[in-house]
Amino acid sequence: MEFEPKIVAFLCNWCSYTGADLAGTSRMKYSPSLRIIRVMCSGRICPTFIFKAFQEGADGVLVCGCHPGDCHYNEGNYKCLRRFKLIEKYIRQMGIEPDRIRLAWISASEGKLFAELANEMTQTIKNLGPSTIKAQLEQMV
Amino acid sequence: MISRVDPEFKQELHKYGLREWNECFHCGNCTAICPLTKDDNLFPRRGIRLAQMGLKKQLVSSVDPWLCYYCGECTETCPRNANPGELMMVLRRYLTSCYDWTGISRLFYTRKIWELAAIILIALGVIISFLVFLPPSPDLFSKPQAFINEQGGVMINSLANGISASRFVQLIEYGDLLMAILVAGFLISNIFHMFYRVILSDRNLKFPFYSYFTEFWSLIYNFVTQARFSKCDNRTYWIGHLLVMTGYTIMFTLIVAFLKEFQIEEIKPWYHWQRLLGYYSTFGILFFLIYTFIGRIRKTDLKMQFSHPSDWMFIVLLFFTAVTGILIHIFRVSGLPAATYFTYLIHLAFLVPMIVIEVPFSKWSHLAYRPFAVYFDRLRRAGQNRQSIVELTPAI
Amino acid sequence: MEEIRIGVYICWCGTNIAKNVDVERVAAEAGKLQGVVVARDYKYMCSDPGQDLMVKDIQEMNLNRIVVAACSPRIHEITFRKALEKAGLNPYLFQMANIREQVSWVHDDREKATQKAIDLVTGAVKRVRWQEALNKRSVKVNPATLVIGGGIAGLTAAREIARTGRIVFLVEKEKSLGGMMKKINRTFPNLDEASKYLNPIIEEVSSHPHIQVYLNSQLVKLSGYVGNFIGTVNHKETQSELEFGNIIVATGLKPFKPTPLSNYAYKRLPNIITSVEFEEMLSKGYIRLDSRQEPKHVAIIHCVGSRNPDFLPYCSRTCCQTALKFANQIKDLLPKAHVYQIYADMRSMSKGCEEMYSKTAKRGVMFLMYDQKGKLPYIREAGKNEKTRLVIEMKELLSGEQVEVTADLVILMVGMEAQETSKQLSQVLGISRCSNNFYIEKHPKLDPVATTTDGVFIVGSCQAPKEISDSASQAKAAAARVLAMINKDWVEVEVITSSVREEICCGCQICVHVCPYGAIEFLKEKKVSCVNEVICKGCGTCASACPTGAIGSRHFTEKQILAQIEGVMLQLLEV
Amino acid sequence: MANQDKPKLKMAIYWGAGCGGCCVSVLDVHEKLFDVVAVADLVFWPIALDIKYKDVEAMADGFIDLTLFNGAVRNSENEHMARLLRQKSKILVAYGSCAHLGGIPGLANLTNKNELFNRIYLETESTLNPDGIIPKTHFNVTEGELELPEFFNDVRALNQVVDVDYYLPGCPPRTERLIEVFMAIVNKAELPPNGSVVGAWEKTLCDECKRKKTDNKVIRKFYRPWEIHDDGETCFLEQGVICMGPATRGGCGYRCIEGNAPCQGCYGPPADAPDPGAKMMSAIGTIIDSNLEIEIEEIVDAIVDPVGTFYRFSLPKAILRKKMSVPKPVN
Repeated sequence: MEFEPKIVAFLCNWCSYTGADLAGTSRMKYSPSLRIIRVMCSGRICPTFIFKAFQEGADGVLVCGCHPGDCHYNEGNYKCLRRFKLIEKYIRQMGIEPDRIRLAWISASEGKLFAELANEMTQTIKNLGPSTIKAQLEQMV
Repeated sequence: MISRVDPEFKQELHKYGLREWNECFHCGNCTAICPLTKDDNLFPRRGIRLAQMGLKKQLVSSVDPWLCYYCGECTETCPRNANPGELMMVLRRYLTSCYDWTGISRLFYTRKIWELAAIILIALGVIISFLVFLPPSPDLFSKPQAFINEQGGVMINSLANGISASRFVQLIEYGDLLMAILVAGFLISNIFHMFYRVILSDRNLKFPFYSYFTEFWSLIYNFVTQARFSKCDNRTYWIGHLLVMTGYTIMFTLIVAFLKEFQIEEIKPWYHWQRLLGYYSTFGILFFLIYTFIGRIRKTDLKMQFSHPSDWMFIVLLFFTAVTGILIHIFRVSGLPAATYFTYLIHLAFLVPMIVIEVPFSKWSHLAYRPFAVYFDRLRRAGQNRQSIVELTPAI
Repeated sequence: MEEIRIGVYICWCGTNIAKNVDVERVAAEAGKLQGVVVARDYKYMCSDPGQDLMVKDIQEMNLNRIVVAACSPRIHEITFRKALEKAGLNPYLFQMANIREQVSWVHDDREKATQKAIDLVTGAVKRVRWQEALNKRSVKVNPATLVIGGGIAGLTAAREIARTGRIVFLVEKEKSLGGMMKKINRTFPNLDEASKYLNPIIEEVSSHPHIQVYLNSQLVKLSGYVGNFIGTVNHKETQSELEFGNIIVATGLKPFKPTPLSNYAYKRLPNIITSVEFEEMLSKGYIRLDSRQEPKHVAIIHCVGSRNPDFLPYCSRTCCQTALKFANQIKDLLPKAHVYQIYADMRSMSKGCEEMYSKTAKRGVMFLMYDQKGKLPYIREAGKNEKTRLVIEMKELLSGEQVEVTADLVILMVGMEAQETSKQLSQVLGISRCSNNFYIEKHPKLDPVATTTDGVFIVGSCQAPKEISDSASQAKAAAARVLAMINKDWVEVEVITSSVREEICCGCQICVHVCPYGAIEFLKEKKVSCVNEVICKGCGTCASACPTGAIGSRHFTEKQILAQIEGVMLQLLEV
Repeated sequence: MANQDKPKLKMAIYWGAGCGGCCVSVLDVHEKLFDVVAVADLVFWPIALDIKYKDVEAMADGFIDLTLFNGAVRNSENEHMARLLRQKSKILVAYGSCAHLGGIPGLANLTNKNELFNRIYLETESTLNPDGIIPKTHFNVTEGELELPEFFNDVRALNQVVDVDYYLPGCPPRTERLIEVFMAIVNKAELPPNGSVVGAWEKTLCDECKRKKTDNKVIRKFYRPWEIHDDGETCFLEQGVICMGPATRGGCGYRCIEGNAPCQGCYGPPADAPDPGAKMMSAIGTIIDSNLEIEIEEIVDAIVDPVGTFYRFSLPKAILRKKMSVPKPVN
């Protein structure tokens, strides 16, 4: 059986989650790899969530927020972007492929884009192969 | 030279009977329902569009209106009551006048009084010439039995004063020939004009020369069978049309080419070929006339809802020609020489204008244009350049 | 601590979910999870019997946490929360797993979809354990209303509200009231004079004792929350501070400037004008060329800027009807003139407009369709000996012919775009904009005048281009919403807010600037930060920015989210 | 001072993988050591007393009342002693950053045993090791087989090996805190629940920090401490220097700040932090003053070593507690 990645996706309630809903109502088919977790704003997304997802075995982590300038809370998405850049750097230092995390802007109207993003990210992760982070962490000594 | 749209063209078409021209918003239902249109030649829609835009050049070079036999299904289907079938009819009238280089056709179509005047004039001319060259024998009333042959019928060729039977037929034949030459001259030149507009003037059109010959059979075939017409859903009309066409043609041929054999003194038994053909023609023409009269008056059939004066003119003339023809036959068989003579005179007074006016300049000419349109269409098809039509498809 | 007793309900949504997800298996798997007392599947959980089933279970089995796996929480979260309340349980002890929009509708592989549904349910079950009861809070509603924009939508809303005796502040950025409608000569489809409708409303609003009109003014700052807003309005050099309970945004739109579309030669060749300029001309009662002659050929080009991916990708919605109206007006004033409608798609919607289209066609107007995806019509100067001065070259799509259209006057039906100030105002108000810069409604179908910010309503063309009647309907709808809230006198405010644990807060003050609403204040005496929970909108950014963990984001706590992550990752797919 | 009749507290101090500073911090009680000795018997303290492991092994379980375990668990010896002392002690305290969070040795989790051995025994410029000898656990000499402790791949905090009763953070813990905790135990005060951090405040360092703080926490550029002219008064963060103070428990007496150095985080994160560095990383990321992706990247680039910055003392206790080795692609 082909490797089916598990990607934990954090979606802001207003744009991205609604965009994902739109992909649903529009019956757009995409890879079943995503496990969506709703937060009110991408500004709520804390590095801990991303690290935790990897610890629990996620093959990738997707973070989605409103497009720059369109944040429901004015600029939570910028705060997310700033953190994300730092997290990217940290992840790289920790020997994790930076392609395993991705930040994308999805508006409420971009159902199609969301479906495409899901497929694209899934393909990226498939190319990287399954994450060994969980196994490595469980291996003490 | 790029064509310009012409907003005034619609006024011109109005004269040819155009009623509705702008209701169409090009849904394409008409073309979809039409049993005759083909994938790469989409009528009636394209014709409607060209008419709406006033693209005369494209219209005149298109044979589409002739390919339509007006079954009326498009009109019935049209969601906007744009009456595409009738528009095709109007375009046929328009094209007829375009093909006619003399301008007479245009005059007749657009100004009814001229047509009427021409008919009356020709009728008078016929009556006068007949009375001058073939005056009635004074014995017609005093000694009617002198004109009766052994079968008891009127000797039709002996009714003129002092003119032998053979001379009578010959004079009539001269008249026939004169008429035939005149009519054929106009008609053939018009067809050539049509050929020029449809085929020759299209510089981009290229097809192998042999196509002229290989496609020629279609002209004959369509002329004889009206096969395309049979594809329309209402078969009765096709049969009626086929009857009148064959009847008319037979009669025409008999009169023009075989007058000597046809118009003889002797009355043949009813089963004689000559009489049978006559009966067939009469039946065909009458069937069509009755069908058409009823249709045009009751307006139940879509295609007969709107009658242009030229439509009436044709069937009225045909009607009187037919009725007088029948009367001649009855009077002859009944042995009434005077009635025969004068009915014959009236018959000619209807027949001649009908042929002279209708054949090259008006409604009748479709008998020639239609098969030629099919022929030209096949020639165009034989060419590769179908660009403008292919490009039309995305909009549908 | 009380024992956690979780009830899990898997909805079939008829066949919507059940078709692609083995709901029975999901329920069975959920039943095995820690703390789950009951796990059921049911045909329609949102139906009354579905809710009753849940209510009964809560009461009979002493459930204290509920998970429903069904559609998007954006659709039915409130429904189920109400059911929990009915059963006497705090509505926030509830979590939804979205197995329709995120699973059954987007995945075909039933096995994988079921697996994913199980994961999402597991996530929700793990999360709900940590969820806490939150208490609803309500605040008094200030009965005054702020209306932004003095066009037909704003005027109508202001008038509706003021007529009930409530105070309205009407802020208009221009020097007079009337907005776009004031520029319109006659309305479609009946060609009535727009001023006949508009002037009495302006009159009433201007003189109404309960309406304070601020011309040349703009809202520059807003604080507070639904029911209790405080806004700063700039007018010329002075500033006013206003207090109000609700806001109706009616800022409208502006016409697109066709200069970038060089093929239309706007401002380059004479007698090429926009639809707005033509309205002005009509208002003066004549149709004239620069030379003061009357045009014999008038071409109306549609979709100028609209439905053009490079400019306004959307349909501006009113131009087709306006163009048809123009054709009729031209025919009325100049019966002999030839009118050409050069359109891309005829979209004459709305009551009476299809009839107007038919009528216009009957009046001899020529309709020519151009190819919006290909080369757009191109306007050039005609040769010297031509009858007209302009020639439009175009490919006519319905005939497939390349044609030329002669014209003396060309009217460009310019698209309508969002106001330039829409971004600035959206930030002041805290509402979102769509990709075309128009404001986004709370729900496109079911809540079209509200926004996601409570107490802020959008009406008229600031939401998308609209005709007058639609703007008026929306204005009245929003007025009804506002009046209902004023009459109720109080309003429930967001309970999902942040809060500071003072015993942890170290007073570093990182959070103060992080808050987009200024809801966090540093208390100098206590040396801790404090969240004003009525201003807080619950984005949770501060909770993530707080380095000590003193700030918590209610209903989206770290524990809850981490538990959910753990849950969705609990069962690894077999490789 | 202490009552001689009372049975004395039996106390042990052990030094795992660490620098020894913690043991020194115990000695830093100076003359108060006498008070300690008055109430406690030191039954095991390798740095000061010659008591062998086997003596400890011989003790009854729970014989030791209080063990201060400093240093991380780096090798099998550390692990053995951690388990042994856990068994023999009533109260086991993870003493100092290394035992608490892994400490500075924990940064070795950015590498692994092989890489370390290669570097230390083979690659360093000063190494002369022509035979390429690296440590082995078993080695035969003429006298018999020698056994050395096994060097582990990962560094672990004490509680990743055995259950820990209390944590006393710091690098090293502030001596005053030690005495407070010690006296509390001696006086049989009510002890906090097991697993608590003791000898440190609930609140983080900013609470006691004397530097001037405002809400002006926006960062355009990050500086290393030597890159700025510190006025000695303004909050380090407001000067663009990353100071772990907001995310580090107080109790240390802000010694670094007093020495004009930003906090490095040795006292560890406050309660409820699932990851010791993530909170600060999140806070620092949030206050970067730019909305442009490229600009943000530039600003972030100035943080040369995020792991060393945010997890200097706590990497083994991070969620991602070690550097991942990425398997080489098969092709």
